[in-house]
Amino acid sequence: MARWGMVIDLDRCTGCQACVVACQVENNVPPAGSRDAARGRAISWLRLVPLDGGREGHGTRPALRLVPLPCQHCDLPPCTRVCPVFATQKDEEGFVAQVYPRCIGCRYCTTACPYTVREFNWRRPEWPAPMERSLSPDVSVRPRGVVEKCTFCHHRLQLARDQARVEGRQLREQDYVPACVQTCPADAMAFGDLDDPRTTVARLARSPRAFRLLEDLGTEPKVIYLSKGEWGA
Amino acid sequence: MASGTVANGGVAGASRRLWIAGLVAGAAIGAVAGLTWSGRPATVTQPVAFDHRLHVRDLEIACATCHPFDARAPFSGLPATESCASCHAEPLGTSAEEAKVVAAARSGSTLAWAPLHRQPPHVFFSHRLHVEAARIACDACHPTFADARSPPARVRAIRMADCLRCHLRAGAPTRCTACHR
Amino acid sequence: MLSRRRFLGFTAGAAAGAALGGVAGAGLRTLFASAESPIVPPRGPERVVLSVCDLCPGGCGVRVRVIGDRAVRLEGNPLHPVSGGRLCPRGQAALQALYHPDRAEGPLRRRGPRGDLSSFERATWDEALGEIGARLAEIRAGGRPEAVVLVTGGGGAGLGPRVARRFLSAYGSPNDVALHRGDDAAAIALLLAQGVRAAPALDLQSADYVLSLGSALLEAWSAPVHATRAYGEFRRGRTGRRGKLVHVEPRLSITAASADEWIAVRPGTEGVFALGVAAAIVGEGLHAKPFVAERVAGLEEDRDAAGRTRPGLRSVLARRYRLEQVEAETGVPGDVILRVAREFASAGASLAIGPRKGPLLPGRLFDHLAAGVLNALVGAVDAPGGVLVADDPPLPPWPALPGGVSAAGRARPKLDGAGPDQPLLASDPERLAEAIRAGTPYRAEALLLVDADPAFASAAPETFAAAVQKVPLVVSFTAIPDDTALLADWILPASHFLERADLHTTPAGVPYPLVSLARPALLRPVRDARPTAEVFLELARRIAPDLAAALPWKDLDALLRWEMEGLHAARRGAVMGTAFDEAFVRMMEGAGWWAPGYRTPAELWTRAHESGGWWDPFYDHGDWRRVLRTASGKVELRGDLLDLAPAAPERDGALALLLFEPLPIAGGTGAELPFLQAILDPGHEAHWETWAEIHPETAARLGVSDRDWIRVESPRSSIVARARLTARVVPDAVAVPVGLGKRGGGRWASGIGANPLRLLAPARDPLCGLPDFGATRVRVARARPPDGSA
Amino acid sequence: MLDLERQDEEPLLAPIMHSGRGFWLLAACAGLLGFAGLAAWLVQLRRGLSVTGLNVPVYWGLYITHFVFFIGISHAGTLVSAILRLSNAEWRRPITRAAEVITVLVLFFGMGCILLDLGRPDRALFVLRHANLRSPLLWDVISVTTYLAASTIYLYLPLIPDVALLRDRLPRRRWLYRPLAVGWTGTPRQRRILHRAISVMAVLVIPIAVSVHTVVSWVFAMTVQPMWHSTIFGPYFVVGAIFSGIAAIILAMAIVRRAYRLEEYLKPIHFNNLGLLLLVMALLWFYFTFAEFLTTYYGAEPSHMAVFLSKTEGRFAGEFWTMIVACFVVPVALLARRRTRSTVWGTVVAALSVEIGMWLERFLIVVPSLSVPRLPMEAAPYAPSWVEWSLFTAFLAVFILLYAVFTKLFPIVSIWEVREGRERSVADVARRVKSYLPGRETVP
Repeated sequence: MARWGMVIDLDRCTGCQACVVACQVENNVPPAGSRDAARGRAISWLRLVPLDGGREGHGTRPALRLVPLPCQHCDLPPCTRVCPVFATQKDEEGFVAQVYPRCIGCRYCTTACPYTVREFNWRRPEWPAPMERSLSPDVSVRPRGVVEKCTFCHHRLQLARDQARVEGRQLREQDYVPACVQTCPADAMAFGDLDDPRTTVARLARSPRAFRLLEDLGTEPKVIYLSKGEWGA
Repeated sequence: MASGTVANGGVAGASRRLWIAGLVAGAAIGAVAGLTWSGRPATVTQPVAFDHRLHVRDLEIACATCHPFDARAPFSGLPATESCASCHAEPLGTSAEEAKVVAAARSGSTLAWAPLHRQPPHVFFSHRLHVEAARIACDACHPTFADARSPPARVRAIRMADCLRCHLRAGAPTRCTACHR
Repeated sequence: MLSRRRFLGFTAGAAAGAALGGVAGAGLRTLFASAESPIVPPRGPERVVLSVCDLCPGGCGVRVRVIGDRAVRLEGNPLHPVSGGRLCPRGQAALQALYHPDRAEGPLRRRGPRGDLSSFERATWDEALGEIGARLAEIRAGGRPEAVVLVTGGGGAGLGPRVARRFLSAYGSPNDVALHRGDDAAAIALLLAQGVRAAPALDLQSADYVLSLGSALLEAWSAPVHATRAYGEFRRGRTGRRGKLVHVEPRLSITAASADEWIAVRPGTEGVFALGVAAAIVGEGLHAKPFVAERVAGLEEDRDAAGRTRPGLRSVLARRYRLEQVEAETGVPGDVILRVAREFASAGASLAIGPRKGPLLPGRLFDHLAAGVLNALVGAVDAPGGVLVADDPPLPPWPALPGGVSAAGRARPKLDGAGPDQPLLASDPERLAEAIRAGTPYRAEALLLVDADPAFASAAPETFAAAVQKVPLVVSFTAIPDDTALLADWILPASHFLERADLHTTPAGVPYPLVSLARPALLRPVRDARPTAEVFLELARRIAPDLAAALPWKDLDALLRWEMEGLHAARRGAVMGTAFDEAFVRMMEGAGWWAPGYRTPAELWTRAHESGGWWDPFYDHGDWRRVLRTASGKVELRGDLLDLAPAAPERDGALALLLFEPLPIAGGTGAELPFLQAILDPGHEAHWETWAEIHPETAARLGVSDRDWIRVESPRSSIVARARLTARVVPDAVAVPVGLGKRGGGRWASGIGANPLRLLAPARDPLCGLPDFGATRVRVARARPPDGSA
Repeated sequence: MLDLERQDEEPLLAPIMHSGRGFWLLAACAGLLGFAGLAAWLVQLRRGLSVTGLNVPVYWGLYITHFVFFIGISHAGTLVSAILRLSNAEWRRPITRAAEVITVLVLFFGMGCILLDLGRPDRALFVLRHANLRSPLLWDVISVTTYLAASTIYLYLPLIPDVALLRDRLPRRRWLYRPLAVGWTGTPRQRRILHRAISVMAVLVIPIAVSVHTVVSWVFAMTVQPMWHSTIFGPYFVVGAIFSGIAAIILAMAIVRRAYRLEEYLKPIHFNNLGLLLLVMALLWFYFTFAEFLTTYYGAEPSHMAVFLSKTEGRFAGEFWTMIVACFVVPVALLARRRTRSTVWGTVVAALSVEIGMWLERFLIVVPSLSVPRLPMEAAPYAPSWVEWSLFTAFLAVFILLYAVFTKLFPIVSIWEVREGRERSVADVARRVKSYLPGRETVP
């Protein structure tokens, strides 16, 4: 069974946020207005976190780092064990999945997540006509009152696997990538099976530049970051 | 409590109590009923009283002949009028229902079949995979059709438990992410 | 014991209770059920259509997933050389523009006062074209075709603006005015140095060391996806050869955040810094001597054609840009300047990039010239990893322009005075606005705006707004009514790029000629909109036969076929293909062969539409006759111009106004789309409002705290913005994003934020006459929140 | 003797016999507030939790604060009364019931808060159908329900003799009292069984009560969030709960005493004794708070420090220092001096201050940890909306109303226990005291 994971190379990433919008478009995230945003209600499964460390000075590396932050799909997720109704679970393939028809909206998982990547549907999602016509049929529109989060676009895996099975072949590495990875102009994101040593992600995950966010919490994230490199290296 | 100091007791008090008891009990039952009753399921009338039994059992026409499925669409399609017309361009019998099909085929109008099943948007289900790759017979999930003389006005909804029963037996995936989206 | 009365009581109670409870329960159930959004999924056959994104001039090839009559997803076209299967956030949000609820329903005619959308009423296309055509025909018949003015914006390189401009010339007006584009200053610098009129293209992916002089390389660059893809290669695409990026700017932009070093110079001194580096390189003799000797003129003192002595750049550098001088002016320690100079001169392939900050902010010519000096000194001209010049795609010429009244009109002086008064400028929109307002040298009787919103996105928005109101017939071609459209007489809804066929030529900054093709993804437009190009073809037919003869195509498809047939006849290039195809074509053409993969025009038509278009991936480095067209045939270093460094601002207590363009709202568009408003700046997590970055020290002096509302006031106007205290901007400056503060633009843009372009002083770049976006000084004080803000 | 007793007990039965204008006024006001809350709830059902002030990352706010607050107050009764009962504190007799009622009623409101907080209240029963026993929230469901059941029984058992008394003495509401009295006639056997049952329940209820608030704290402590993830949380919450519970008893007693003129029964000595308990809890609470904050401060783990600083000098400093004053300075100042402690108003002011302080403490536990997430994000500050406030006032109002209704149906001071005390305690205590004294036992 595959163990899906993502590698984000901060040396390539420019902070353009194409991934952020690609995610929203792919996953039928409703548009927020200025009021929603001001009240902290805009939904985004993937956002850029400004990590600001150290001091600026001439001839030094800028202290500001922009880190794309999807759900980390932890191998030891703090969110799943607190869910009272099994609405969020980590499955054998490593997805930390959210089951919308099961969720009771208690938001315990959202508070338990140290990365703050879980989102809540404060109100019923709305699309002013005719915007609802752009909705993708591959992803459900979430109802009011449930928690949602990055799925690693696993609906794409469902489709890809369906296609592969019908064609009677194995799933290929390029068959399944999430929308953010697909759109990244700098090619800073890679996706695939971390357990298969031949994949790009597995190779990159072994890089000496690899690190994970809040590693000391022991959540074992499956999103691996590559730090910036040195000139010529 | 409202009635002041002198207690009536006896029959009048008791009947008042029972009235309250009735109110409470009724309200409870009514509320539960109101909460759970999901309205009468909408019945569906098809433009033609299609005889599945004749076509499937007697003539042994495969389901997919008339219900094509698209590569990515979750639904198995409803018959296009053209596919009806491929047999019924000219009347094959004398039934009044067939006459409607022939008329539609001739005039080029579409027979607006009403769908009976709706797939919930949070479920990924591929007819193609189940029918073509896994070779599951249509009546495994749609058991009532093949023997129906006239199209059913409504059908029992297929629930997750129905999916799971088969998936568990066949060793098919039961992870949430295999079907939920 | 159950008496009758008690039983009756119980029954009545139960009935009443059940009724009440039932109503309450059913009410609750309805409330619970309202949690689900009523969404009708798309139905119908699914297909993939190739198109070209025109949300910025980059022109990325896209693949559109269409189900039935809906477009549900946009992805990059993997075969397209600009996008390479990738998209930027704007491209990803393009469906929000297609299905925007505030797109104009159809042609709108103004009935009430200007400036208010409710003044407009629906009209049919026939009425609109009939009335506008009749008026234009009347003006032309009156012998005043020059009184019609066309203003085009910095939008896409599609057919809309091209046909509009040809229409205007054929109609007989010289007043074809393009709003300034971000590439203007860089293009003028290239013209002065190499004699070529084109925007420079950068070979970023082959560079080893990039010195960015305040450029927005990784933000709103000419073709952002192309540049970002190249950047990824520059960083990690070549094993063991990670490029270094050094960014010089008073503000830590998104580009600077990606850099290996941020050098925070004082405002306006990027060019001085670059010349300090150049002086160090020349002083230490680190420059590429063979290249300079062979291909560069002006380093040493020489005589020009008229025999006058020109000072050599070497002497200017030695006199004016000595290390301690540059150190004092820029505030950068000398050892840093020296180290950068040595690194720049010694790295394998070094590249300096001028301060193009976005589609509206071209940067000063001086700074671009300084960047050019550095490139010339290290031989980064037409070399791998250097500055390249794109060749135009070999499209066929269009039918000749009519004579008679048309030719006479074209011969009249332009209203904007570009050409004779401003030799380096092709258009001067600010002066156009002044001329229209003053009515001299002649009156403008009609104003056509194509992809242009000068009352919002120009160096003088207020002047334009006033000018527009002087013109009796103003027609705006736009999808979502923008600020200028609100002032117009007619709003003609332009179709979204997914609703039309189109042909895009090479975007600025891409070094190879390419022609991208788009098929309409939707067979019926979402609103009653038409492609701008088709509207002009129709107008031409309605106005006069000679005009129609100059634009002889009955629709876009006919025009596209004409273009593709001409392209076929050019006998070069290939249809877009995979990386393997690309390498093959390159190899063949390098060896002097042509391997197109198509024979007939019909085959080219089909295959180009299947792949996304045509291109010629072969770049012939060192074709000096093509890329060096100066009188000397060499790269000209303009010591004379570089001697005139911009004066340091007086110490008057005012702050330098630093403008920047976040990619989501760059070019004055994008704020209409909610997904883009939400991601304005990841560094400050700013969204949905205009913010002003101030250094904490400066803020302390002004008594301003983080997130206070402040008034930013210039001699011309003032805006209110949210103060953000940050060490990411140098002291004594205030940095404000451009792109918000619209009056129009629909529900998500209207009234959100403030437009800092209104603050701009009417200053001109002394070297070329472009507006000087960096010369404005502002004062800052705490203010009350703007109306409608929390 | 019997008549005298009857006369003495008259004030205890008076509220059940008559309802003055005050009661109806209270009922009207409380009902009005209750309906306002109902309206607010309907608005919330229609528009979802968007009508609250909650946001990302402050996913929990007033509702959870009130859940903890109400559950905390619920410790009033049962725990305090059980401890006093088991320790044979004679002065408990007139106050136990007033305390126990608080427990039972307030638990409903605690659970109601969770229901309010759910995004999908229609799926509330999923916690039973699809229970995940690994979730601390489910531990809560289990322990709170157990606690509710146990404390209801514990309230009911000592009520039986009084209900029987009402059944015999009151002409009205026999339909209510007769079944509830379960045939109590006061035979020695019945008495023995009752005493045994009460003792068993008192023993049982203590660990359950302790577990309830421990588990409530674990909802927070089992996550890895800064200043939640702390081993001290269990006992800290229990102490806080008892603290706020005792304060609630004092307030309830003072109101009942005043409203029903029970000065004869609820004497300053009761307030004095409860005040002493409150003083002990104030000191204990401060000790825990101090330990908690000092540990955080010395550990100086950045994410913990961020929350710490937001409380001590940041956005929540006002609330924090008010809490310290209200929970520690005011009660200790009032209760440490006998002069103020032995007066009713002294203890009431202290109790009121403690309730406010403990409300703030709950708020400061829930909100700041969420407001300062580990990874920086632009967080809109949390400001509770009118819906959240009006639901809180509705809960308070309906709680007070139900409490008042209880006093209208049952004696709020246990008649038989007081009588029992009068008849037996003096001798009992004398015997007990003698047994403590050195020397040979001289029990006859």
